Amino acid sequence: MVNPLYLIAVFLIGAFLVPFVDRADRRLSLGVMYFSLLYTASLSLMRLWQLFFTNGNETQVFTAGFQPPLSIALSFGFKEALLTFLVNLTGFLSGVYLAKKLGKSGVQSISILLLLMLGANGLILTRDIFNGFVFLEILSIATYALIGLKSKKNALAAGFKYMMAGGLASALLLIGIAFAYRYSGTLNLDTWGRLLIPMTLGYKIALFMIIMAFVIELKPFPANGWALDVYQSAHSGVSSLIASVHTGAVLYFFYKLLPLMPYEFLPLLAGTGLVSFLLSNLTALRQKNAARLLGYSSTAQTGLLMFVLTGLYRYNVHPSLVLFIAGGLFFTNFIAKSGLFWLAGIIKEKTTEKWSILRKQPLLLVLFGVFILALTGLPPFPAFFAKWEIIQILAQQGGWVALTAILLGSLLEAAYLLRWFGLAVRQNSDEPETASLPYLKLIPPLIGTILLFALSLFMGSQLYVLSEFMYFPLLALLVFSILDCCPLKLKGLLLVAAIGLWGWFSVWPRLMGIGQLFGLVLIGGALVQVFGFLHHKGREAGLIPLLAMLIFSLGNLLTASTKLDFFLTWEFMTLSSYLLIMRGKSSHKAALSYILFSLGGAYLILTGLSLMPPFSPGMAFYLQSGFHSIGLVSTILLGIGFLIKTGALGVHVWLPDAYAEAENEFTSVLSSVLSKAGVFGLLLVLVMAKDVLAANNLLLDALSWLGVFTAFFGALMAVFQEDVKKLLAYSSMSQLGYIILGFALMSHLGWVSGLYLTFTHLFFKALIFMAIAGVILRTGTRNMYEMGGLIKKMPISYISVLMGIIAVSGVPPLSGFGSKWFIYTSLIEQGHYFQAGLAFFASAIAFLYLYRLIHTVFLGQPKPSQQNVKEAPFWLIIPQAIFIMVIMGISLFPNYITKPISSAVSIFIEKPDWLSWTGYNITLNSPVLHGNWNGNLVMLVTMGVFGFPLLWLLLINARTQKVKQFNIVFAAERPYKPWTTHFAHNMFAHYNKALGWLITPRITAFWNGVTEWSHSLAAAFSHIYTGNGQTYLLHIFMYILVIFIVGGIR
Amino acid sequence: MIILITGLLLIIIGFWAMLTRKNLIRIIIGFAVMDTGINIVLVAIGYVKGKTAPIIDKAVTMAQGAEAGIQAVDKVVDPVPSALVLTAIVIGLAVTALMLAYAIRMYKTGNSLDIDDFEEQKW
Amino acid sequence: MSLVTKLIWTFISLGIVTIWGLTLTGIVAKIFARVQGRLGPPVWQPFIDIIKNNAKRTAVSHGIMFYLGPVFRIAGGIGTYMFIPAIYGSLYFSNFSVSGDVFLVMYFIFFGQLGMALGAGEGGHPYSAIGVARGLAQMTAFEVPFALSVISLAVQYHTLNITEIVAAQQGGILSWTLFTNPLAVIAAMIAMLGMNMYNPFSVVIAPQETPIGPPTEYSASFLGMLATNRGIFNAAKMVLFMNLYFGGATNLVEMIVKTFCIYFFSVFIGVAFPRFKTEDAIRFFLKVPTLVGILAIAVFLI
Amino acid sequence: MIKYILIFLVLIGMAWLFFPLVVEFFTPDITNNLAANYVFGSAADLNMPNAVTAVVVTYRGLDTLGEVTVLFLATAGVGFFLKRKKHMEGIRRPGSEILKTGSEILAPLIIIFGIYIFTHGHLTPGGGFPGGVVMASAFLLLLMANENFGFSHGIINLTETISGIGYVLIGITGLVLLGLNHFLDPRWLGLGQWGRLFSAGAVPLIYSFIGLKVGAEMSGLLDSLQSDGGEQ
Repeated sequence: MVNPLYLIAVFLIGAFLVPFVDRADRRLSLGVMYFSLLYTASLSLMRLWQLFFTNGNETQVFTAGFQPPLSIALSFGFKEALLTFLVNLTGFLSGVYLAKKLGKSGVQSISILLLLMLGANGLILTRDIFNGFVFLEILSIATYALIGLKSKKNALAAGFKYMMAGGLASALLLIGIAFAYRYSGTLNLDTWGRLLIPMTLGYKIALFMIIMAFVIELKPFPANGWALDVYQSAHSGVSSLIASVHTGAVLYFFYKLLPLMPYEFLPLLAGTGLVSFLLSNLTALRQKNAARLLGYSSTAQTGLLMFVLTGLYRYNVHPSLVLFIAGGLFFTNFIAKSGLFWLAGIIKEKTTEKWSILRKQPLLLVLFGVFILALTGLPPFPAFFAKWEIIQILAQQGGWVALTAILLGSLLEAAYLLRWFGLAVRQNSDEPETASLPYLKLIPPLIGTILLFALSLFMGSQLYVLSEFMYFPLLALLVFSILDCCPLKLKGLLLVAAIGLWGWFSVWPRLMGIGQLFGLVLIGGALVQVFGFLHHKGREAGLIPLLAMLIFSLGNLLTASTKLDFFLTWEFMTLSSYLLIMRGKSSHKAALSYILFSLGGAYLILTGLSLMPPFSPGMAFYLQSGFHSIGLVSTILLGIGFLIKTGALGVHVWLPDAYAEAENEFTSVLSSVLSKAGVFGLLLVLVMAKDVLAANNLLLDALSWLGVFTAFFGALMAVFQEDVKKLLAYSSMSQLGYIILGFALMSHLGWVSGLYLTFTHLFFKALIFMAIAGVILRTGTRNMYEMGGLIKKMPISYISVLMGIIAVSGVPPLSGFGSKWFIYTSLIEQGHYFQAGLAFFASAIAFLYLYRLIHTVFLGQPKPSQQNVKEAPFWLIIPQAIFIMVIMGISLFPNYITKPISSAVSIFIEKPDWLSWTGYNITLNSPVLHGNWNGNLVMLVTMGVFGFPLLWLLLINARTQKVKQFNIVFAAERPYKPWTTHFAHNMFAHYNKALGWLITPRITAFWNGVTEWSHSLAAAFSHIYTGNGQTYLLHIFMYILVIFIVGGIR
Repeated sequence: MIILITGLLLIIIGFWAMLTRKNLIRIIIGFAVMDTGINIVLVAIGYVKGKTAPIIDKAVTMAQGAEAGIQAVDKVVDPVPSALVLTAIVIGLAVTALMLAYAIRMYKTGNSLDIDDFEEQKW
Repeated sequence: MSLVTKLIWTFISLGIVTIWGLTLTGIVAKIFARVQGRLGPPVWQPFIDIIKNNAKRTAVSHGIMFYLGPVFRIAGGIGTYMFIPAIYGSLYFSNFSVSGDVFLVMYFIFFGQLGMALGAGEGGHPYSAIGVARGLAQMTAFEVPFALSVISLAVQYHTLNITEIVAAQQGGILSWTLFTNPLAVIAAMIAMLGMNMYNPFSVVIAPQETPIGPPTEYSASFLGMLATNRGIFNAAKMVLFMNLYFGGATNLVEMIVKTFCIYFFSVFIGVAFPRFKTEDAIRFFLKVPTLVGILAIAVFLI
Repeated sequence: MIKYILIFLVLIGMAWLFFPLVVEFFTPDITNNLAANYVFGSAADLNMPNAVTAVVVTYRGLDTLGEVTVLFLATAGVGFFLKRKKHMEGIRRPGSEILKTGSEILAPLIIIFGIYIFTHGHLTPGGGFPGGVVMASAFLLLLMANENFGFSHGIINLTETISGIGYVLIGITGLVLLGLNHFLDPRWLGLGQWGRLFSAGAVPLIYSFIGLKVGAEMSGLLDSLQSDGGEQ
């Protein structure tokens, strides 16, 4: 086997050699450094190779030719090999990154860097506690010295604080080791672990001091002020080393010590880890300095790792699983954190506000995004799998406190990381021109990214049997990213072709019943709308790849079979939609609230899924869900999770902004397609929760009221919007409310109405949004009162909107009426009379905003500035034309949609006998309600009664005199500026007077309150960091004593 | 026993100095005192009643080689803490030296040796 | 019955109801005039107006939607009537009520209004939009008690089918909804006041009263068509109310008498009250009438 | 004020934490198993009278290697922080005549004594570290006595590098000659005769390297500290 001692020897020789060869040339010493780092990394890699391909069971090596209790043993197994490989590779990358700085700073710094690596390697390898202490000191002293690489006052002060804290930690460690040796008579960890030593108080205290020394080195909240200062002020390359290499090595030794610790320490350590994770993330909320923010994130992640290593034993988790989880979290954090520190060094902007200069640097932006998203725990990065497993374990075994803390902490972390990301992506007019990039410094983060993806694939494939197509979204992202330099239209058409082929040959055959319906909505609906994106002139970098990822994940959502497949896909969908929203001009705030609510929802879904029995691979999730029955908690969690995606009242606050700020065409997809994914999820929950819901009537009642209130308040809020996209956003929310209402009935007819609306809403909302996208494109504004009279300029868009609003309002003969009819009859049939009444009110209110929409935009007086507006581009018309045809088709022949829906629903809820189709006539003969609707006949009659008067008019009105729009008389004169008479702004003032009090934004105020409170709390917590080294020292002492007392160690 | 208590007391005195003294040099001295305390504790721990230093000279036995080993075993104190203390001393020295270097540099950049003057960075 | 016969009878039915509707309009105009101390136009004045308007030689159009506005409007009127069975038990006067139930009718009412609103909107005159905004706002409010009342009927009769609702009311005056479910009737009748847009809910048509407004934007045959529709539409609504609440009609005479009475109710109120502002009207409908509507349902739940 | 109360409480707390350690403490009558093995092994396996040296250099040789590294690290760190300024000569106060004369006589003696200490580390108390420090003290003496005395960095560096690498190479020699588990095993050299200078395998060699290295490092450290301290 590869002797681990060579790792140590190489570093030592390198470090000793450097001052000497430096006399010849500085480049020579840098060469020695690179050689040592690369050589050690390759040694580790060789060892990994050995372990994989030649079965060497021997992992221990000892020194001086004596057996371990006498001599010092080193272990070089899989964990150590992997860890040292990463550490040394990171060391090498840091070396590359720091090359210039090291070259300037003097030869000693090169030696110190090598010795830092030596310390880390030794700490990882050694199996002897005192030897560990020695290597820890080497590591720490090297770190102290490197902090001085930046000779600013702050860096030096931070370094000194660090030395004080580190000195205290080593003192504790040494005292602990001394006393523990008294009790154990050995220093070798393996021998020690086998001994049975009576747990006297003294022994426990000795062990306590040992472990606390490492806990302090791991920088737990709140005893970590020194570490934060260091992260903030040290050279970014050094901070990166501390966050990755230093923390990694210390953590691994901490892990090695755990078997020695009395059982009662473990929950204590787990608790400290959790507290550190949660509160560090909370405190970070207010942080504006990028490096310090990373420091908080780093301490938080370490806290989580501490919890994983110490807390999961309680739950009878197999140690290898614990390692898998820890590994996933660790590697993600390891690479992403060092990568971010590197980027921070390249950007050179201290505050997160100023990171918008990244926008001009696509490569940096992509790297930044990858690191941020990896840290957030989104798939496919290893942290995702780790979190998945943690939550599985905690949820199944009732670790609710830990689960809550972890999810809350993760959400907080996502909040500040993604806010930062948003700030970087946002468009800023006064951003300075960036200087040319330091290409050498770019290499490390680039390699880091590649490594991260490699690890992701490795971890994903290692433990899980993921269905092979689960990575399709990523594959699509990759392929289209490569194609991204092609012209937009080519890419778009390729995407359409790819989705078409994939959907038709791969997805469709695997679907049945409800799956086919949703397949049509999710894939078909999205496919048609892809055309709409193609009108842009530019290349639109990133658009098509993300769209591809989104649509492929939508398809996978239907074919996913296991719980993990489903959740993974769900997160892919969330991720890609978030990035697509980010493409909006000033969408970073809206996108943030979207992703936070989505992640919150996803966490609830994750917890809910964890409580469910495993699903077998091979059969689609939605089909299996029929055989499963879930509990109350699961139902509620999953329900809320999916409701967030649909934008139900109470959790809708993300919706208007996200819809308004996303790119116009994407808003259409968001509203018409993506919200249906939430509907799909909700449907599955209802299927699985049949038993629970039967036992708890209240739940369904609550859901139905939630649905109808969503419909009502959505409609009411839409009435008062001046922004056309917000109006439509609220309208979507309202429509989704009806869908929820329909499903909440848990009756055949109710589900038919929900699904019917799911379909029709896709058609008419996409139609309107696409038309409005054209209008906004041409007029350059979203405010309706800045438009007017566009019917003459954009007749086709007008027709689209007209068809759309007739359908939305539910006026016969178009398909919209079907949804109204289904919903009212099903409501009354189920005895939900008051919901029906309120729903009716809501749909009446819809007329207000729909009229406002079409009138203020297309009718009335045109603005002189919009004299030269042209019809929407051809590509935007395509989806509109398709949707109009579809709407006309299903209005005339509703059976083509109502019958399949009914038969799909009957898989889950049997079709009652009293519901029947005779021709196009749907008859309801329930004992409690009779009714019927013949869509075909209504259409024909309407055509008739419309056609005759029209003919009559045409006949007698041959000499109609056409006049211009401006040709009006108002208040007995021809207005000098006719467009000033356009009745548009605050159109429903009277309605506002009467009912405006209903929509005072209480819910938004609530969520704002939540934000504000958490920020105040963060501020309060951050004020413990006074900047004084002695105060920090005091914190550490107090921290140790408090834990000792709280732990009740005796 | 008394040695042990002395050591622990020194450690606490070191703590006290590190926590309360404002001058960087004094803090470093506090650290050094603490270090010394630890070393004393280490030595105290290795002591075995009535035994001599773990060096096999004529005072211990006249024998040589393995024979000497057998005879010396119950006549000398534990050599391990002695070995450890050697390492601990060197490490303590190293840290102290680095701390001093830090203090000098801090004095040059911040023009002060008072630790309270180095807390600009916070929250 | 063949489709052709059906169509012929439908036309006859439509003709009758048009004539009756226009007459009703004339009568009401006369009554208003008398109450206000005027002589008033002759009862047949609406017919004269329609003929005159259709005969005009010039018509002004602002565009296609403007052109289609009246068509939408009258299609809405006729369509609404088409989906209501006019006379109970008569095969000839059942129109196309098999197309759907009472919800279809309730929603088809909007068809004409929407089209008209859009047509007028293209005219570019602010008063059109103001009138429409007021009308829609008021509509949302009075639809609430009306919808609650209809739901109450559905609870009561277990059906939404208008013919079946009428059937359930056969057998003497005491089986009318008016007596079996008075609360629902009260709610619906108040809603009807709003629907008919007479005082106190006439602020909607206030823009028309000034020299210009949606109907006056329209001239000639457009105006004629609108006037025709007013007759048909009013009559259709009265027929609906009659069917739902007043036992329906088994012959034409009964229908004429009943619809006259129902219509007269709103006229009676209309001449006696001043007008509400829009927001007051909304508040009014959402208070007492809505409460009555809720009670009308609640009594069946207890 | 609150801070002082807290500090007071914390110190009490730490004392309270140490208290059980003291209470449970007792001075044993016999050494533990490991220590006995060390004492026996040092004589039996390594032919070395000084059991501490056996532990330091052989059994726990890796620690010592680390220790040397720490010292090297500290020198490098201090040197890195306190860069040597040129034209520093003349600022130092010259030493007294007695010191000057005394140092001339004493310095060589001290150096020789240092060399004695580290070459006899396996036999008598002492070893590389004390030896190295003693040698460095000679340099300190010279430094204090002569205001113009300076070290040649080349020599220091060379000594450091050669002795450091030599140390590591001796360790690796064990690996190469004796096998996988024999890093820093001194037994590839003959164990020699009990109590002789050239005995206990490579231990004297190792200790010589350590002594040289420590001496060089300590001198470097002193040099760095003094060269910077004078500047105002």
